[in-house]
Amino acid sequence: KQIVIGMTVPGLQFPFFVTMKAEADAAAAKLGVKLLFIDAENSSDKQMAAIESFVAQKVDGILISPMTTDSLVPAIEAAVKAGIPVATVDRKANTNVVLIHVGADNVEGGRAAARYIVDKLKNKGGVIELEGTPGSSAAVDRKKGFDEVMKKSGVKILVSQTAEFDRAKGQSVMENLMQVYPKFDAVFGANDEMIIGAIEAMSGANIDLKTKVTIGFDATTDALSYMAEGKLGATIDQFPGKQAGQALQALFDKIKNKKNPAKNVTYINPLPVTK
Amino acid sequence: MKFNLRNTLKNYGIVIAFLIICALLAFMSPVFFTLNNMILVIRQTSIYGIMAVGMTFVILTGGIDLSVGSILALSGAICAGMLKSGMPLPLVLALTMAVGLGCGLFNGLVITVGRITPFVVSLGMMSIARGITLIYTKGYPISGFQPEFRFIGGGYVFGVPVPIIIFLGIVLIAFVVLTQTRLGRYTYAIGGNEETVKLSGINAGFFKSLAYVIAGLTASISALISTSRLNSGGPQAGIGYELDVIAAVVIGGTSLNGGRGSIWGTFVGALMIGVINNGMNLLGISSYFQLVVKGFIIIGAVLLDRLREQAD
Amino acid sequence: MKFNLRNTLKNYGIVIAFLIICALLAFMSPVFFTLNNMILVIRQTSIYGIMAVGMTFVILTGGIDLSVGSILALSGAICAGMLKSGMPLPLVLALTMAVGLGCGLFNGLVITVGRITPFVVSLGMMSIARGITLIYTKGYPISGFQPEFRFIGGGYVFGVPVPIIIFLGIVLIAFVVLTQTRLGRYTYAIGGNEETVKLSGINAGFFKSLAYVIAGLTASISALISTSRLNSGGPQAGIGYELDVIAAVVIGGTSLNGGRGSIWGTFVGALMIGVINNGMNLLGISSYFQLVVKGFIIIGAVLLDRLREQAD
Amino acid sequence: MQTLLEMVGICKSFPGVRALDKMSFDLFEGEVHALVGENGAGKSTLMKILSGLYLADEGEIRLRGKKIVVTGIRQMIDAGISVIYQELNLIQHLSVAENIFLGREPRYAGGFINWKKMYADVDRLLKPFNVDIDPRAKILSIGPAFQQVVEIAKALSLKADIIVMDEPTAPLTGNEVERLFEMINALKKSGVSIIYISHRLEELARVADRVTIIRDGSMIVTKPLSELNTEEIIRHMVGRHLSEQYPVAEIPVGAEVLRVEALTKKGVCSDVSFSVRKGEIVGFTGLVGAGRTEIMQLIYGYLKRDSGKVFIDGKETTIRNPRDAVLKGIGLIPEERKKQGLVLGLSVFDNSALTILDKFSRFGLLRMKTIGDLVRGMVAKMEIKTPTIRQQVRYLSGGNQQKVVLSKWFVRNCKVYIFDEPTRGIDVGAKVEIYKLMQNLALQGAAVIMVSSELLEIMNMSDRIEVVFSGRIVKEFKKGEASSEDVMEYALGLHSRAS
Ligand SMILES: Nc1ncnc2c1ncn2[C@@H]1O[C@H](COP(=O)(O)OP(=O)(O)OP(=O)(O)O)[C@@H](O)[C@H]1O
Ligand SMILES: Nc1ncnc2c1ncn2[C@@H]1O[C@H](COP(=O)(O)OP(=O)(O)OP(=O)(O)O)[C@@H](O)[C@H]1O
Ligand SMILES: [Mg+2]
Ligand SMILES: [Mg+2]
Repeated sequence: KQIVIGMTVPGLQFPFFVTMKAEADAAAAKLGVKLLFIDAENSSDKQMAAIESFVAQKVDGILISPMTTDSLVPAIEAAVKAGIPVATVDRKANTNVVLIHVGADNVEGGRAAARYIVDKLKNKGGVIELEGTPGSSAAVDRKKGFDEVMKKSGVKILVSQTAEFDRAKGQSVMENLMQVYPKFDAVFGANDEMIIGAIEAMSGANIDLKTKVTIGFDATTDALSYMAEGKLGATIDQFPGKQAGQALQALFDKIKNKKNPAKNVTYINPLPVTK
Repeated sequence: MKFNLRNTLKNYGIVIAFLIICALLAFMSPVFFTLNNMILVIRQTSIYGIMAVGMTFVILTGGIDLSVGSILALSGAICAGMLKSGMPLPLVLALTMAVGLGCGLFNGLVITVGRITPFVVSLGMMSIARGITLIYTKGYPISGFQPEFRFIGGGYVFGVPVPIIIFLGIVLIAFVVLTQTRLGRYTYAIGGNEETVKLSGINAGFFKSLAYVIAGLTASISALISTSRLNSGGPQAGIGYELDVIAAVVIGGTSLNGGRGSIWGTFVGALMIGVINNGMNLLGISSYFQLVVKGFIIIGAVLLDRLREQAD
Repeated sequence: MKFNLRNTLKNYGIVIAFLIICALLAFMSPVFFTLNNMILVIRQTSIYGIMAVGMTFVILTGGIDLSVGSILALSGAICAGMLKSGMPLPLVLALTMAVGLGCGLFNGLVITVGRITPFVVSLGMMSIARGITLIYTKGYPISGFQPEFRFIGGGYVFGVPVPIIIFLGIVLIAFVVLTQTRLGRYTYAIGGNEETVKLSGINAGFFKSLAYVIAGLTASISALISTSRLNSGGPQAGIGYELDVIAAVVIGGTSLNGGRGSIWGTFVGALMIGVINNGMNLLGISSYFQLVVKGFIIIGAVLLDRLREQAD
Repeated sequence: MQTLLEMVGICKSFPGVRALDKMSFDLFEGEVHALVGENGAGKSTLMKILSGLYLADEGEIRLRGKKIVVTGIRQMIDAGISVIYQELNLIQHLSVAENIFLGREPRYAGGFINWKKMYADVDRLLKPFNVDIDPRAKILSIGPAFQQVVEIAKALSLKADIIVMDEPTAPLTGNEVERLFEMINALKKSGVSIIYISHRLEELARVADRVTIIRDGSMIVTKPLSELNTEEIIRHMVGRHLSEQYPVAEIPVGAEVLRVEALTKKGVCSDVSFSVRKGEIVGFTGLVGAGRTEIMQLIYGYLKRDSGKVFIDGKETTIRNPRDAVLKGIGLIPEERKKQGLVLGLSVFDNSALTILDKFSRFGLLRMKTIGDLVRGMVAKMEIKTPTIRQQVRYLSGGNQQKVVLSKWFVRNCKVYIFDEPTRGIDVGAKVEIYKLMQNLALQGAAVIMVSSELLEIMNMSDRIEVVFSGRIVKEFKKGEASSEDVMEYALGLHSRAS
């Protein structure tokens, strides 16, 4: 009998999760596992419903990247109670019943991005920060890590504004901010979409991109090609595909071979990728 | 006789569309028609459904409330905060509902006293309530509550999940209010012709405001269930819910121009959306395709409703 | 004389509110009132603004179109795909607009022939177009175009950015159409009383459908600008735009019940939203507070508009 | 007699219009006081000030000698004033009973509405009208005449001391009018005072004790009816002498333009056949609900017919919708002006021009000047009282709104004009103008159908009269062939079996 695994992520409107899903699909195909997928459309309630319907369908395992650390705990615990092993990726769920967590810490990623900028600017100058959607955990955590390192450094955050993880908004917000802070030295975008928007804004304003330090987050294909063209400095890679692949493998081993993973928490260290 | 048949189809056309969808799903997925799954669907629907009940009042008056999702987030967050601080449960429940009520009251008063179109006011409130939620929570979800609170979202009474009981109870109350009380009848009347209502010496503004208060209240009740179910209250809760909620009401046959509609329609409309989501998940339709299919089903269901109406 | 004054305030109340907001911002930020920033604001506004023009037609007929954001995404993605495949530019432009037009036509026909409420149809279309976009792009943005295409979003003519020229051109055309052509007059009349229009021997359905076609078309023009400006067409484009676009129209004084409003109102409404977003960036207000401030400004501006109206 | 109500020196201005100018009015206890005047004279405005809907700019209202400071509608309702507004003010999707008791629903102790009592009360209230209206029916499912009956019942149910009736009989036919008069007389006997507004001057003799004539917002004269004759009333109203109420014209009759054969729709009409020739005015009469309006809507393609044929100029034509009808040269002037005739939020100009925009565009742009001249000419001819043609129709007086509906079609050249209750709410002076315009159309070769419940109008203006009873044409009279009694007999269906 074919193994069926349910997978749900916060939202496919973020390329990060698109990549995660695509690579999970590939990994599943390799393992011969059938992957059922439900997009939570950025809602904890919907993600909970997704898990419930996986349980109703009696899937063999569940792979989830939870909306927030707490909101899916009841659903996950219920699934485990129903005898279905659960693996979490990217964001951790605040419970110890999961089979395995493979994640990359967003706070750590934020720190890494900040360190990259501090390093490049030789610990002085000013940075413009583009935050993600207010209140989303990725936005909050990345900002937390970033601000924490910045505060201790000689680099000043000139301004921090939200561009809601959106490329078009990243562009407009950057256009606006550049007027007030024409002497910025670096830009941090809490995801690649926003930093690409900001780069387009800078190109539009005829700013020499080589003079600015830029870093995004997520290592999307687009960001990598911007880096190849020399437009983008770096992006933080959290290896969504690798995360999902490892988690899937652990689920597979458990279901097929009744084997528990060696460690039940694995962190993939988020790293700035440069060209 | 003829009149009755027509009326039946008109009132229940959407029920027929709903049943057809259910039948198709039952045919395609063995899981769909199990008791377990049915209970799941209704429980999942309850959060939207309860808000849709409140929204029905608003839409019946000819208004709209875009802020329900944000009100849900705000009351959920404040509820979570209060629980965490160890406040006694009854007080928490009361204050949470007071938050929703207050937001609704603000909407209602600005709309009626300031005579601003509901779209703008509730759009403003949507932004304001979300902002306050974020400021209050500093962007982080709040969790860690006393276990008794979980009963609201996760408990059972005689084997029936509590959210379902609350949902059905609210539908029932709303039905009685809409058909048997002045508030209900004036709600219809205001949507039909506000001028006439005023000419009859009725304080139309008061009853109109009440609709928004009810919408705010139901949003905070949904917030209680959601917070309890998720065991946390987060700043991201309820984003985009307004559209689903309004959709449930409109699919249920309530006219956006006001004055026409029913709570049963809303009930079926909400269930329809729940069933569609559940069904597509069960069938494992890929999520991109789901969007396409869902769009066609929504249009198709309402079209079916309309065709039956015209058939007569 | 008195009549004129009142009318002026009624028509331009929102302009006054707009000017007050501008004056406050100019006072608070030295950058705000620079030519450069003004051009920026208008350019940023153009994408919403153009869609708001199309939406004005729809709302004037008493309808609503929730699908414009998704239509933008779909036409943008298809545009990007065609560009990438090396199709000649004129053909790409024509086909992109054809996509928007086609989606609008679908909306219009289902609404008029199927007699389904616009909310449901365009909600369905919103989902369908988004789904098709995701399927087409597989979820990833498409980029890498010939440099000439960048002219639409990034070029200048006599120092004026092309998007602004397109935006102003469309506003002007819409103004002429709404005031000087049958289509325009019928658009108002249909929103005022569709039955009367039908009984006057006018093919109301046809003209009503046209409004949705126009909305679809403007969405695809915005898509061209957006795709060109960002140098990529993505599946995530335009999410949630419908709300901003509808807000621009409604803040501009067009009634959601149809039959009343003006393109100038929409123009000012769109600029208002643009200015608010720009101003808050310039002032560097923290993103949580922005939401609260924005909500109050929107309500406040429209309230001011209303108060001036009543002052007379 | 005791003076119950006095309104003294009332002034009210709207933007561009001085609707009332030092208007005075008084009302005795237990009298019926008629208020007459041209369209736009200010009658309805005065009544809206009395009801608390509008606040007067100047002047005072005294009730039983005590000055009252008006704060709003509720206060005036509580003071015992009940108004039947000229515009129907019913809520379409609520039931008859709910409309009647809106704001005063009988309730159980628990606050729930006592439907049983409500329906019973409605039955009791409607009984004197001798009409078959289901208290549970939604308003939109009953015709305009019945809606008016509901309005009247609503006003009566208030048990007010003063009842204002602003053109209560406009949508009614003979039967209901009689009932209404009986009721008015009964009310009068029980001490209720009534203000009665009507453009049907012949009705005054039946009910009124005194008459006040208002012109351009000012009181012209108040006298007992016995001291005035119709001619004088008209002279005071219009400010000039009116020679003839029904103009006569010699119009040559030409070839047949419209022929209808065996038109049938289940439950509405059956086997309706008739024809209209060039230059002819054919009148259709009958009782409320006889089906005249529906017959016309069937011809016009607004309703779907089951069977039957329509010929234009001798050729059979298919008309599937009003657009087809208009293209084939038929124009229908509907009976319900607010619902079907006007776009209330648009201007006089836009409304009047609605039917002709397709004829006046060049390179896609409308020839605004030509259209404007045409409309302005029609506004002048029909004496539509409006500050400018840019005024929203919503703000015109009832009669002037009706004139706009008519002008909309007068400006378009049609082969066949169908007028459904064209002169409803129009003053005597303007009626004459409208009759002349109709005759003018006929003279220019149009075929005219006039549906009307006003028997005198039908008798005097039509070349032929078709009497409709219960969805059938039961009798055709040539001009001068029959007396009004004859026509009434057929309309009541007394001969329907025989024919
Ligand atoms: N709300 C309003 N705004 C602007 N003008 C108004 C308004 N109401 C009435 N008027 C104007 O006041 C004048 C008097 O109108 P009113 O309705 O009192 O006339 P009326 O005597 O009742 O006429 P009719 O016999 O046609 O009903 C008219 O010229 C009308 O256009
Ligand atoms: N007993 C009834 N109950 C409810 N509705 C009725 C009843 N009788 C007639 N009607 C409705 O009343 C309306 C009057 O019919 P119609 O307008 O065709 O008649 P008419 O001869 O033109 O009379 P009028 O125009 O004077 O009302 C129709 O819509 C009809 O369906
Ligand atoms: Mg009047
Ligand atoms: Mg009729």
